[in-house]
Amino acid sequence: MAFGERSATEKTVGAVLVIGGGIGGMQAALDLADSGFYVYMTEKKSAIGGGMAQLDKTFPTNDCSMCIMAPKLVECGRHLNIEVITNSEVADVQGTPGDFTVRLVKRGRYVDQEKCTGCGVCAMHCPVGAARDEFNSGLGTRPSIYIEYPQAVPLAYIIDRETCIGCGLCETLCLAQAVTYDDVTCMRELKVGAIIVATGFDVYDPSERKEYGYGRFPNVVTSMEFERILSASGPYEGRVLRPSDGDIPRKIAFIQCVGSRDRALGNGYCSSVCCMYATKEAVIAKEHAPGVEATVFFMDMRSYGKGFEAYIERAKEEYGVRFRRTRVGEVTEEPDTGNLVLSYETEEGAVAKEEFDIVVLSVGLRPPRDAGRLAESLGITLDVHGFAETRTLDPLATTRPGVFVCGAMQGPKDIPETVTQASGAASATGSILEAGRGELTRTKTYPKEKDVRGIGPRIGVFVCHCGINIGGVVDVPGVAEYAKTLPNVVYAEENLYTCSQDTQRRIQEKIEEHGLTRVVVASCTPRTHEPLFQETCREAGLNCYLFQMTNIRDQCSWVHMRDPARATEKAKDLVKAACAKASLLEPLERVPIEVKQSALVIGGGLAGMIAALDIACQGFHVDLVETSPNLGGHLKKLHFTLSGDDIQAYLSDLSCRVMSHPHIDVHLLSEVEDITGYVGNFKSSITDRSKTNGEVGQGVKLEVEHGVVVVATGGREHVPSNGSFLYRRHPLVVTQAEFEEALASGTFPNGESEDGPIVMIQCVGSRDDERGYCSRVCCSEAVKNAIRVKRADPERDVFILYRDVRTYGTREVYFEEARDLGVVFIRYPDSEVPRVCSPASRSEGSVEVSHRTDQGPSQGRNCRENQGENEWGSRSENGDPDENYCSGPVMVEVTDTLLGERLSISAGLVVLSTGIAPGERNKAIAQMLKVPLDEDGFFLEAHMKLRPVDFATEGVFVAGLAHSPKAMDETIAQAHAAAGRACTVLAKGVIMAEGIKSEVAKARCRGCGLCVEVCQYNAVELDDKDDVAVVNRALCKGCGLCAATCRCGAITLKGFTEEEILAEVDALLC
Amino acid sequence: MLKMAKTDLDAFVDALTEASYVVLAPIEEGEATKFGVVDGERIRIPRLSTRPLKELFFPQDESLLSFDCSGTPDTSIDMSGVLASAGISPRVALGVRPCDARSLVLLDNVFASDDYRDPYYTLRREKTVIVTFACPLPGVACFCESTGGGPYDETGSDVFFMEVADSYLVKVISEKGKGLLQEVSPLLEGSSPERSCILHEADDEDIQAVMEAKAVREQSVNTGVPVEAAVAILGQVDVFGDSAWEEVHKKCLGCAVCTYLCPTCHCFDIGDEVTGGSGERIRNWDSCMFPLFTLHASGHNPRPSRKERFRQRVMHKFNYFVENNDCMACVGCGRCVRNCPVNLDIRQVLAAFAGRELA
Amino acid sequence: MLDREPKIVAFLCNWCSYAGADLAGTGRIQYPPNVRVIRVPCSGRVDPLMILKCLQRGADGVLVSGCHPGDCHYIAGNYLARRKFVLLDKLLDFFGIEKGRVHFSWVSAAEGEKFADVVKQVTETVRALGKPTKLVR
Amino acid sequence: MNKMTGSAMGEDTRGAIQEGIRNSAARMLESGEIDVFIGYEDGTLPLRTTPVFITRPEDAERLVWGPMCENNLTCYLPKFQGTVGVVVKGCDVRTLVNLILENQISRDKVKIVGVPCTGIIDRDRVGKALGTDRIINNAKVIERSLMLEGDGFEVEMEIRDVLASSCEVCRYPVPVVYDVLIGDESMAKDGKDPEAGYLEVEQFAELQPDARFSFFAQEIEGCIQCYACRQACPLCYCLECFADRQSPKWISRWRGLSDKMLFHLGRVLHVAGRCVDCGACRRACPVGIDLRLLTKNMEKVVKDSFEYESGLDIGGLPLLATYRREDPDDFIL
Repeated sequence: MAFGERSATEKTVGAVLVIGGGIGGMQAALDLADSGFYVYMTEKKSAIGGGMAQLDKTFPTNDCSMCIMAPKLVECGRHLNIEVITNSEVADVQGTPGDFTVRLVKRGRYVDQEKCTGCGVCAMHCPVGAARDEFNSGLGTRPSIYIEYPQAVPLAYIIDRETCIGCGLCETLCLAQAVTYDDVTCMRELKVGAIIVATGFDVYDPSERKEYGYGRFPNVVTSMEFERILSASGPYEGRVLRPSDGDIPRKIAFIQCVGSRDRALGNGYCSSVCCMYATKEAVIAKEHAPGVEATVFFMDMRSYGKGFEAYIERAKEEYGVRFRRTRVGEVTEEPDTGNLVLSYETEEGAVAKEEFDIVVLSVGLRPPRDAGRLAESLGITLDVHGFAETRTLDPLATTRPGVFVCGAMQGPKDIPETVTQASGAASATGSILEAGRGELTRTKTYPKEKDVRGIGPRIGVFVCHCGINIGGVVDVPGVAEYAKTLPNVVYAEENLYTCSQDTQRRIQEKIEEHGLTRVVVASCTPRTHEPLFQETCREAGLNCYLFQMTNIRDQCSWVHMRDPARATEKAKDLVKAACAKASLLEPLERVPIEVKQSALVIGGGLAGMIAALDIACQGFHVDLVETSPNLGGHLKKLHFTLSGDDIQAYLSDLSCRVMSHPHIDVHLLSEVEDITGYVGNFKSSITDRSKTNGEVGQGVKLEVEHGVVVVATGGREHVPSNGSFLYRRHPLVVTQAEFEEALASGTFPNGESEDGPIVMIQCVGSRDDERGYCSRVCCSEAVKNAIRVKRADPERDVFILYRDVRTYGTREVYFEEARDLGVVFIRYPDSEVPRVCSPASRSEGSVEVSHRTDQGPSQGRNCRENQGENEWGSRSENGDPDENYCSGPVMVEVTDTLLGERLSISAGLVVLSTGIAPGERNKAIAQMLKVPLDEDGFFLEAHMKLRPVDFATEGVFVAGLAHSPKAMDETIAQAHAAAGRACTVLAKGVIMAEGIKSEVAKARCRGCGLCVEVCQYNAVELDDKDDVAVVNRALCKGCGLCAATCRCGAITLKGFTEEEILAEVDALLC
Repeated sequence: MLKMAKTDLDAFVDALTEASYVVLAPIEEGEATKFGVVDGERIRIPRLSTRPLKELFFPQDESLLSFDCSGTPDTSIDMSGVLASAGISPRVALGVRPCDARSLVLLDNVFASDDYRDPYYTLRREKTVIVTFACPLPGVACFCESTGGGPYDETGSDVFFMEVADSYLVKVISEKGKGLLQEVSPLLEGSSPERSCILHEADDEDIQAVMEAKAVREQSVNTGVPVEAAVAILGQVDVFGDSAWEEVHKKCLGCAVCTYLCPTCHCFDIGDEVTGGSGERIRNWDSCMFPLFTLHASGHNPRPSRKERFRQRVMHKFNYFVENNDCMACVGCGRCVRNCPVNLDIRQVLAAFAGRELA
Repeated sequence: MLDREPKIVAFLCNWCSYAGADLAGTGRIQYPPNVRVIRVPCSGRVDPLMILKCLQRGADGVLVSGCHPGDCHYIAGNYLARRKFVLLDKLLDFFGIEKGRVHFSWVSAAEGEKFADVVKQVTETVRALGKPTKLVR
Repeated sequence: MNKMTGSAMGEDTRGAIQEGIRNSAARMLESGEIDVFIGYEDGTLPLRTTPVFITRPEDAERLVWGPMCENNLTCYLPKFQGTVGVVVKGCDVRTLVNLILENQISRDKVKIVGVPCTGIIDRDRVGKALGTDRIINNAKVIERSLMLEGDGFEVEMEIRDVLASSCEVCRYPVPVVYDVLIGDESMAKDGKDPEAGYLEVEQFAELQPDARFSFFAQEIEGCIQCYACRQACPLCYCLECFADRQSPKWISRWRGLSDKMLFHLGRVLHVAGRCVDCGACRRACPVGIDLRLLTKNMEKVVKDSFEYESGLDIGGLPLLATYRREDPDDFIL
């Protein structure tokens, strides 16, 4: 069922069940809860966090995994409209979309979640010490009463009755009397309107791959185990040690594709993430133990994502990570040393042996082991691999209406993809539950704000170890001690993780205990964590602007790793400055801003249409602006998906749904000329040439008001510059898109099938000097069309010249199919791009492959006519057509890395897999919206991992190729996501604006009007009565330009006053 | 009365230095002159230094004490260094003009009176010997005579130098002055050929000559300023609200030239300069011509406009001060007249009021 | 006690340069520990007087960094700030303050490398100038 | 705009201008166009005139004109209550233009009586020319020269030799805006070409940085912070100068060199792009600090960097109220 197509008469419950508390589940839950739905989140473990909580760092930014997810953990943990139900699983689901009845099985925790303070005394004294610690992948042990991990949410212990000896010690020790042995498994019934499955993945068990010796050799570990080894909170506290003897390894080997791309012993699909995480682990290992040497043994390097290619390059160049393209045959152990010997075949074909201290098996992702049971109880179908079955064109919908899926349960994927799908699923859900919005949600009331006037600054300082991220370099205890000596500081302490939920509670306790009127946190960057701590202050009745944060990690410990002494000195200075500023902070009030509940979607391609439709289905008006005469964008050029769906049919259905939707105004042939305003209150002027005001082509100027913007401007297909690959110089050279066109229109293959081999050249305009990134889709597209050809004409040779086959995820099976169908894959070296030429200019000494009859001119013509229009069309574009335009046969010369020979193929048709380039208008639009572009010219999201469709600028979102190259299903998911995020804003009638505003001291203002001139938001005007400046708090963005411009010192920026800034200066220098 | 050749002035200064006195005399600073420490350089005494003598006793800024919040209460405040830092070794102010010398006596009313003795001021005062030089032909802005002084007025001086031809007649005025000369005279005795005795008794002719010069100069000073009359009028209650203030203040720019260069203006402000936990308490000049001088924390300012501020200055000098100390706070040095950017002439202001009928 | 190291006060705009500095951190790009960051919403918030104040307080160097022209999160804060910076830069030079005490830079949220390079460059320049005396109270 | 030409370059053109000023003042006061007329009258010291506020037509007789009319009278205009007539020279009117741009007085409330300027006398220069401590009892201007008599001397000097330094390089002696222009533009000394004005600045810039710094150190050391420079400047109209702020404390109570420098640097920054080099600050300074050097340099910087000249365009925008994408960027890393 398509979204939003339920008759209003049906009952709609404004609640959603989210299954799984990993990053996907959390994102979905938060988006839903923030857009007016009540969320039940079930988690089978005793704490949420999922796989991401176990990770040390994340690629490609090397963000500390826990650091970036902690705020979300905490937010879920305390969100008013999210109920986290741990130790629970779904028994069965009855009902229809909008009105499901779910029965949960809730296993006993044996500890009262409400009473437990997480103090840990019980665990400390538990006589059982040797239970397997799952969180640390079994590398460590834990007592029978335990918590998953330090930042666990909820922070309540649990007794594992398997190992518990029932001595009762914990019960007697627990002062909170939280231990309840008699806890029992019980059923619980929930009423929800929809369900989101976000159960994530399990990792492949490599013991099946006997030849790698996992389980037999202690120093052979899985990548997940190695994550824990690297993790500051892991068994070795972040020190890289060998399990066998605790030695610091000198050589680490990573073996890729363990359990992936392996139909025989594992899974046929590619796990999508292993190449990147292995590289990341190698890099981090080198950071933690600089001496260590890391080697990655891989088949194809699948760094297809945004910023991935650059990451791999840095790993090679800066960190000296070695990459070996080979399949490791076996791993044997040197009995005396415990070292491991890998035998593999070199690219040159020789057999090599190499000894390592640790071998990391890059194990693949697989569906949760209990996925089958879950699918049964949910009544959804799983695909051949055991992931929830979805359609490329509807990637978030399971086979059961009203039940959606996101994250690895839908197929192997990384964190941003998961987060994107989660927001997308939330949006899809919102689309069908519109009627129930706000029915069941509760609104938060904060304790009355303390009046701190007259009390004076009483500062509490909290210094974070951030595991060893800070503590490993900076002398954190020293900093905390130093803080105690600073003026106005009445309390200071150190925390392992200041962002963890227990610390939040602790901070609130300390505010009470010491009557703190200011709170200073020295940890990571305020850009990610300030809101969390501000919230904590609010909940303690402290105005959130009495909080000051300083960054001793990103801007200290991480960048001065080799100079602990000075890093510590710097940290002290920074804390001193923070306290100096804190002393002067004043309570500020947030101003409410009305939200115009309407959206502007820029771009009428796939992403734009999906986003528009979603937002509209959620009950909000949309203006959809498309420059071309009709909707569809690139879709118009595509005809079938890998899995065979008919794209054109889909497109016409989609576009007519968009055109006909009552909430959507479609502006074709239109341009966004200008965008002003801010979240909730944007104003845009649009020239709509589809409408006319009399004169033809003139178009009309429209002013639209809207609360959010979705950027879906797409990208463009790279066109090989004049002559390269003889493109548009030779009739037999076409692009993949042109080829697909021909295949679809049946003009190819034509009657006489003796056309000689089809040669596809990959990475045309990707991963080169001009464009360093991978275009992500070309490999699959090539495979798709190759299969098409082979099915139609098994006799025809198809060669795909590639560098790495990047059919990631379940696309891999099509790669396999292509190979089975006899498509020949020839890998060419990065350094030697295949050469397309006419026989004449063929270079010497290359081996002829194709023995088919040379292509006569007739063929050429023939083929040209097939390509007819766009061929001639493009010719005329090229200007003087006959100049260096050649016909006749065409040769492709390529060096086959396998044979190590230079081949020359006489091709019947050369198909160029051209890459995806950023859209031309990106820069213009970026400037209009004041959002950044990345080095490659695509839009740069707020955070690569956890805010993949948001911009730092509130109320602006991105989806589709505008963000980066991606496949259709990914674009669709991202479009849903952008819509979902947009709706979190639109759903609120009013949002509270920051308290950081400019303020005028009338007594000093001379009314010179300079501030009025400089303010870019027209937030300042001269009051003609008193002839002084006045600031419009709703419009003021708090940039402080007016304050810095006012000579008379009449304007100041609250939160960044001159006094506060100079106090920082003094603190830093005196 | 003693006599000394003008050419011996520098030798005299050397002797003072030798007797370990710090010699303070007019020195040049850019285009201006002020009293500063001389060592070695030739003494050149201008008709009147740009900056007043008061700076030597009541500097533009001085630290009253220093403190450190991190210390214990008893150790946290430290005044010890401060007085020392006032650089108090015996000093001689040389080349002082009678108007400036007189100004000190007026200032004593404020800083060294019976009801209050300011340690910083008095210490400097005690340690300083005032060697005054009678005034050459007074300038067009001068009106010392009208304020009770004069080119030969000895008030406030310890030693008094008077020009005749190419010598000075040196008159001892006070015990302090006497002591000074006694202390240095041994150093002045002809111990060496190049420094034969340079101080000796003056003869009657010299004294006669001085008397004549004195007469001429006192003649030439502007005596026409009706100060006394003005003081009398300003003493009347209703003058405060007089419309004349409106007129006389109009062109005032509200700068502090007049008050800062005035040898008798003595308004100051005290505040702390703190960085981190420690700081100093500082006293520095302030001027009644500045709006901040009377701005209340409430935002209210009892002297909201330049009119009130200008009136305050005049009234303070010629009425309040008179009431408190039986003398006006003006020595007629003319610095304010000479340096006012808009030539707002106090003498005219006084004349404007003097013209009134006494009630 | 460590021997005296030059101290550089850096005013970073929240949206670009501060984010760039964070990125240098996530990239673990090492740079000299001499820089002390003061976070401001926009380079336009920086009043030249603040820079003078830093020099008076004995800062060995001052760095003001904002978004690249055109990228300002606040539309034109950096453009308008740039005018003031031109004036200050020229004034200090004319006044005889060593060139290289005060620096300005544009560093985007995506330029962790550049931020590190800027800090390195500024630190070296400032170190070469030695302990400041002019303007220092 | 009516122009009154002084009785065609006759015997005493200055006299004619003086007449012209008196007449228009009287006329404006009579007609009630203005409440007050601000001009100059004779001062109490030789070489001095002093500002005068005329409210009754008959008092217009007190008004004088001559090369001793040194004050920039527009300093009385910010937020002036009522309507006012004012005598302005070429430089004065440019500060007035700025005051109008900066909303300190509206154009319709001020009647501008412009006088093409031949430059004004620098009293310090006269003093120097005369030698130290000579007392001038009387000074008269006759045609292009200055007659001085004092204690036993009579000296005549060419006015052009004792002109204020700002006048020597004046580029706009003729008011760019006025309601009444008194005297013939041709009477004004011809404006200097731009570059001539910056010669001093450029030569100074040739010096080594340390030399430049110690020069300023020496000059500023003598500052007594009487703020006469600030008060005399028509553009320093802040109700509370940054130097006086208690919080933030830009300038400390310590009247040390560093703080004095900060004041002067801050002052220059605050008048940057506004200062028209009228020289009022320089004349007001009782200790003779060379304040013009900094402001003049700033004027040059503004002209070179932004092609901006202050006080010429009554319809324009203040320098710092706007920007151009192509503003200098080369100094930014």
